[in-house]
Amino acid sequence: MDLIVYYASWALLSCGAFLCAVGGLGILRLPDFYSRQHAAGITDTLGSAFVLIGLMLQSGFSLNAAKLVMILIFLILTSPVATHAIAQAARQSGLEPKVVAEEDEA
Amino acid sequence: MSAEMAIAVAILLPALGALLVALLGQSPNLRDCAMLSVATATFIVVCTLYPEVASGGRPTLHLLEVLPGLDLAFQIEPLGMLFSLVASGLWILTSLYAIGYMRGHHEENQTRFFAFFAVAISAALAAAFSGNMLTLFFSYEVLTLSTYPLVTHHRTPEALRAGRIYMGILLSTSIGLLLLGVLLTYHVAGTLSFIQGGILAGHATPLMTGILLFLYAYGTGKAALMPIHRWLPNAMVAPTPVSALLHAVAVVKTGVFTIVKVVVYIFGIDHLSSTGFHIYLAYIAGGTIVLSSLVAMQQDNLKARLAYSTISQLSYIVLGAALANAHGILGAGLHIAMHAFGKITLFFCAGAIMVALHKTEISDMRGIGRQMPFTMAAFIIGSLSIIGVPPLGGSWSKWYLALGAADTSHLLLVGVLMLSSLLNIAYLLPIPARAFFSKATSDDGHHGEGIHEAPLFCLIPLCLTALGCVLLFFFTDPIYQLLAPIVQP
Amino acid sequence: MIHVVDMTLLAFLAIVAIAVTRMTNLFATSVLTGVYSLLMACIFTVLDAVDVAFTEAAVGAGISTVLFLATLSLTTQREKPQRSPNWKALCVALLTGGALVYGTFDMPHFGDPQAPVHQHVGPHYIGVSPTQIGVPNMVTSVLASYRGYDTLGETAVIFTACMAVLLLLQHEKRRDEQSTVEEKPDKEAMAHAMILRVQSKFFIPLILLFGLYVQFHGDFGPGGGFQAGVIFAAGIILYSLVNGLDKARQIIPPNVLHGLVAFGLLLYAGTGLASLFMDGNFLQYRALAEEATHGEHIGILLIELGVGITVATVMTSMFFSFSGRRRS
Amino acid sequence: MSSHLPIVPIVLPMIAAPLCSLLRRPALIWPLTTGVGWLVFAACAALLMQVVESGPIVYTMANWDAPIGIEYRIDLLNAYILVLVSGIAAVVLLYAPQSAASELPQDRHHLFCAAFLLCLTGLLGITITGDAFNVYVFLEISSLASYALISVSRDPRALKAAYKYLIMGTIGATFILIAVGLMYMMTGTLNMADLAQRVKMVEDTRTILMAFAFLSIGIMLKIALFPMHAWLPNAYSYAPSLVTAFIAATSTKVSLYVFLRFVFTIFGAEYAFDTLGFNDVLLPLALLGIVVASAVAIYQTDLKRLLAYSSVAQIGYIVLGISMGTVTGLTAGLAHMFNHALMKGALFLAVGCIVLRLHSSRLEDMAGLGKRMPITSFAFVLGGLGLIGVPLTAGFISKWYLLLGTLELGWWPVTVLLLISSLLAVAYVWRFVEVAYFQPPPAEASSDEAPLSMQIPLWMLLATTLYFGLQTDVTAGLAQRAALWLLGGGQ
Repeated sequence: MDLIVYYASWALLSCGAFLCAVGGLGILRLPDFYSRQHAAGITDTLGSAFVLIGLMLQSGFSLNAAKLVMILIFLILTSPVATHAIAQAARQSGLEPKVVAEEDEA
Repeated sequence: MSAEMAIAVAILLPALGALLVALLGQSPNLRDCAMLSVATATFIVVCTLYPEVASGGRPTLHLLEVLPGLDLAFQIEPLGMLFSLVASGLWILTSLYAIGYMRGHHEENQTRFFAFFAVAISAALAAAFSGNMLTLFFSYEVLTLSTYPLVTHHRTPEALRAGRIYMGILLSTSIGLLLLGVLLTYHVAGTLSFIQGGILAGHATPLMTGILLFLYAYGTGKAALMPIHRWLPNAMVAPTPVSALLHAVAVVKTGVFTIVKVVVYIFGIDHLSSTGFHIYLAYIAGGTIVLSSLVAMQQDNLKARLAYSTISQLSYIVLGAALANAHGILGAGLHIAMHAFGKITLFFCAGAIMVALHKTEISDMRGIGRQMPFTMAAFIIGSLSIIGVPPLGGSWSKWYLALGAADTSHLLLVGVLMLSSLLNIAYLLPIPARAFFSKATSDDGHHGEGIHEAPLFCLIPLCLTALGCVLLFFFTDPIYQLLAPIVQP
Repeated sequence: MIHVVDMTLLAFLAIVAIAVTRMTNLFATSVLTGVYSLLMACIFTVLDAVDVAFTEAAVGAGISTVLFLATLSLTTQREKPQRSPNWKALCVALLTGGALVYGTFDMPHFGDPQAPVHQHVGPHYIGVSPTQIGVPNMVTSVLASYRGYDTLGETAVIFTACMAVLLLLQHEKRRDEQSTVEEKPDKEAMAHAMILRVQSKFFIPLILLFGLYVQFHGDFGPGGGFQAGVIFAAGIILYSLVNGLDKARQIIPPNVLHGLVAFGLLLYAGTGLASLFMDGNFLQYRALAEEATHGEHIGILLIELGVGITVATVMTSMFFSFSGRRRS
Repeated sequence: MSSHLPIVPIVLPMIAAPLCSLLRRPALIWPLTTGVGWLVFAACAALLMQVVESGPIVYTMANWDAPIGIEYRIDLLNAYILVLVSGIAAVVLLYAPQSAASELPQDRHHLFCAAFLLCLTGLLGITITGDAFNVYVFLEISSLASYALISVSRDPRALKAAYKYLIMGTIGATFILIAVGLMYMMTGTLNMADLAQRVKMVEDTRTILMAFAFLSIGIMLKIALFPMHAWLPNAYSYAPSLVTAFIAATSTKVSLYVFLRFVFTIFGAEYAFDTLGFNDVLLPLALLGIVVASAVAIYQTDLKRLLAYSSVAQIGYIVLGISMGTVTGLTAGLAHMFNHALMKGALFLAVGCIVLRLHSSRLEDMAGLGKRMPITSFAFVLGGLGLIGVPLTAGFISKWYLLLGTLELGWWPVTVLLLISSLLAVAYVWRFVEVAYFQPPPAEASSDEAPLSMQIPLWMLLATTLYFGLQTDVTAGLAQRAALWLLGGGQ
């Protein structure tokens, strides 16, 4: 059982790490602000969630796990809002999404 | 009144007088009365000190400790006594004269003038009474600062330029050289008190003594040794009573007094003469005497000529001090008094001519002897005293100076003294000669013939000082007796 | 293993620092300084200085960044281009850095138990403070009691900073208030941002509650007046960001705010004086009650409260001053 | 209660500052501030007397003994500085209401008072404490408050000046903090007396060397020693007059005190001067500062700026005295700290009076000032004479010791240089005299003296400079005792 939990946690951690890396790469590579936000969203939600769950599995049933749960809840509540706020601020200050590429394809 | 009190009162009275003058500025008559009475009172107070000093006493007053081990202290010794008597005595006459002159000449800002005048006297008396070099230095600086408004009294660009030179030279020499000398003395000797026989003997090497001698001689800008004499002719733009104050009573006399006092009480004549450096100073003084006499001959402005004459006469005193022997010091001390009376007479006369006839250039003074006979007679007496013709006071001091010079076996110095007497004749006597024996030039005939003297307030003082020149010849002995102790080993 | 974390954090720190200097966009720079503070907070946590990490995270990464951004909205976002690199500054920085490195050569090794720091007063604090002060958190006992006077000074520093900001900014704000007769719709307030409002409604009470917890739990765990004050201020600032400055000002009127600014410092100094009247020395809380540790408790509670109030209100009023200017 | 006297100078203004910010009404806060200023001065004077009579006073905060807690340790040196700082503050506060009314916006007086009191708290706190870190804390209070005080001026350039000061001051303070940190690292203590003992054991380490380096550079920035003076002229020129007067007279002096305290009592003169040869660094800087700043002062067109450069030069004098490392030299430095504070305070107050009437401190606007404001002009000239070091002013006393010190060491060129610099001082003071007395006043100008409430404090300071020019027991006498004590290791 322990072994399973151990491997599961590592799997989750690796997944999380991979998603974070992808998110980082996306922020670097994607063409404009809004699409980058999209990449950042991956890091924020799934990436960090995987990492946190992995850590929870590592720590077992303890106070630390409770704290991690709290953090997860906190993240789930805040990061979409933050992303929303940022996007809205960008929209308000007049930044238009880059849509030229689509038109080219069409 | 105890001697201590008398010292304090003598110094404070003129200062209070200044305050009184400033307060009474609204009513000129009251103000002038106050000033005259303060002057007289000061003189009387100074006189009360005389018997004690003459009988060998040294009244002392310690005020407060300015620096640890250095007091603001006053001690009256013969030289200071003589100087203070001259200064306070002549102050009365100068005040009288100044009242006449300033009113006759319709000068502005008379109150300020009289107030600073009184402060300057206070500083001069403090210098005369000073018991150590620090006190002397303080008084010296106060005197510089308080006479500055007097020099620039007219506020004309010319006066301001003169004031700048006056302040520039006097302040920079005193801060740059005199202060250094004082400090070095303190550093070497550990004290600054004036002590009979000097304080440097046994402490300073001959070289150090030599350096100090020149720091003092040139630090005392008021002694107007060449080449730092330039402030003096420039200061001639001031009203004539100021010139009288500068050149006869307070300022320049404080300068040479400082040098004599330093030589006697800081260096000690024996110590100084043992180093051999004094002779260099003597030659510098001799050179100043001859050179400035030569320059004086070139001057057409009467006051300028008198100024250069003053430079030359001051160097007599420096020379006497630099001889560093008994006769030289005595001659120097006597000359302080003699020259004071002689030169103040001449300046009074110059001022009187200015007030009465509005003439400043010598070339314009043909025939004025007939208009101003008393003035020009006094002028002759003053000139003769300065030249050193008996029976006038100046002859005694020159006699002792010559004796002193002879004692040093540097006969060239005796020659310098003789030559300068000739030069004195050449630049002083032509003036009265022209006044009495030349015809008046036609263009200023509007004054007409007949007597046209300056106001009585001007005339009386100058007659009195002329009389003083004569009297000093006959009553030299008390002064000699007074001064004698300072050169006793 | 811990070294890997250290190294990574320090490397990030260096990268961020260099990025901050290279960046010409001031907006990005401000955000990066926030990142820098966050990294610092992490390092502090690794070093077990949780109290400091707390403060650093809240002040450096939180409020400072907000203040920076508020300032930026008053100025331009771009740095003035510099024609030539500033060699003088580089030299000074290199020299300073070099000197610091040189100074570390003779320093005791990191964590060396024989280091003087761990030999002199440190052991005393560790050994005696639980019984002497009666507070489990040694940081609090050093900060509030042994070196309570320093903390008083620091509170005064914060107060001074507030006075300075008000001196500089208040005048303009007032003029602005007089000129706006009627309430303008607040554009910046994101008033129409429903999601934000709902979220903040949910979070602000939590933040404030957490602030109170940190405030009063300082004796036992990491926390205390400084941290609590910053957290509290963060809550208020969040509120005014979401709901607009005017609403925030209605809830905390400037007069009350300024009164509280002064009150915090007065409470601290007053506690010190109170112990003076109870026959102790200045700040000697032991004199406040019969029993020494009880007195210490009361004293620490009071002064932490003073610190908390000062910090919270100073931060808030600074933010109000900056944002107040932005509107003019 | 009298045993708690040591905390009065710190706690009183620290409590009064928030009260000021609460009270808001100028009619209330100025009397409060001024009253506090004088009370603090009285307390400091009482402390000085106590120290003179019965030796150093130790006051432990919260009754924790020294290395564990924080203590005040008041000895001759800091009691002397305490009296100086609080005295200047008290006098400046008498002057302040009128000056502030004309130079500051009405609605910020309460904040200004609070900042002023905090600045005072900081300066006194630095001076009185016996704890190295505590010095930094209070340094922050005073620095922050002084940045604010400078920037509050109506002159928009004041903001930039304050910003420059803030940058330099912060670097200086940070360096000091680094030094304190390094010292703590090596000794495990922050208490000065304790540090002094424990530093000796590790003084040959590179860490302590760097601590010394950071400390001295940090403090040099704070005292504006040439060539680290760049912040000073602007800060002094554009600040409100009363702030300039207060800061010029006290802030650099307190930093100098910190310098003395760290160099002499913590590191010890032996380490600083003999081992490191620190005086070889100080001496040229001091001399350069004296000559260059005096020369630059001559060419200023703004009176405040002129005085600011003169301050840089005068700081050079003080540092020169310190760098001699002899009793006479230190006495000179300490006495000059005191005397210069009084003189510069008086001079800047005089400038404040002028600015009140002319709304300008430019020299060209002061033509004929001797006629228009005779009393103020005269006061300025008197203060200027003090700067030159004319006898009978306090400036002479310190210069005397300084020159004597150079002679004792046989530093002939330095002696001559000092005398030359005195002449430079004549030149820059003369600039004012020239304009004020020798240029005709503009036609429309009327004679308009500053109000009595500003004249009185000005003349109080001037009278003290004149008094201390004659009565030197307090300045030179105490300075000498303090110097002896410092050179003896300060124990």
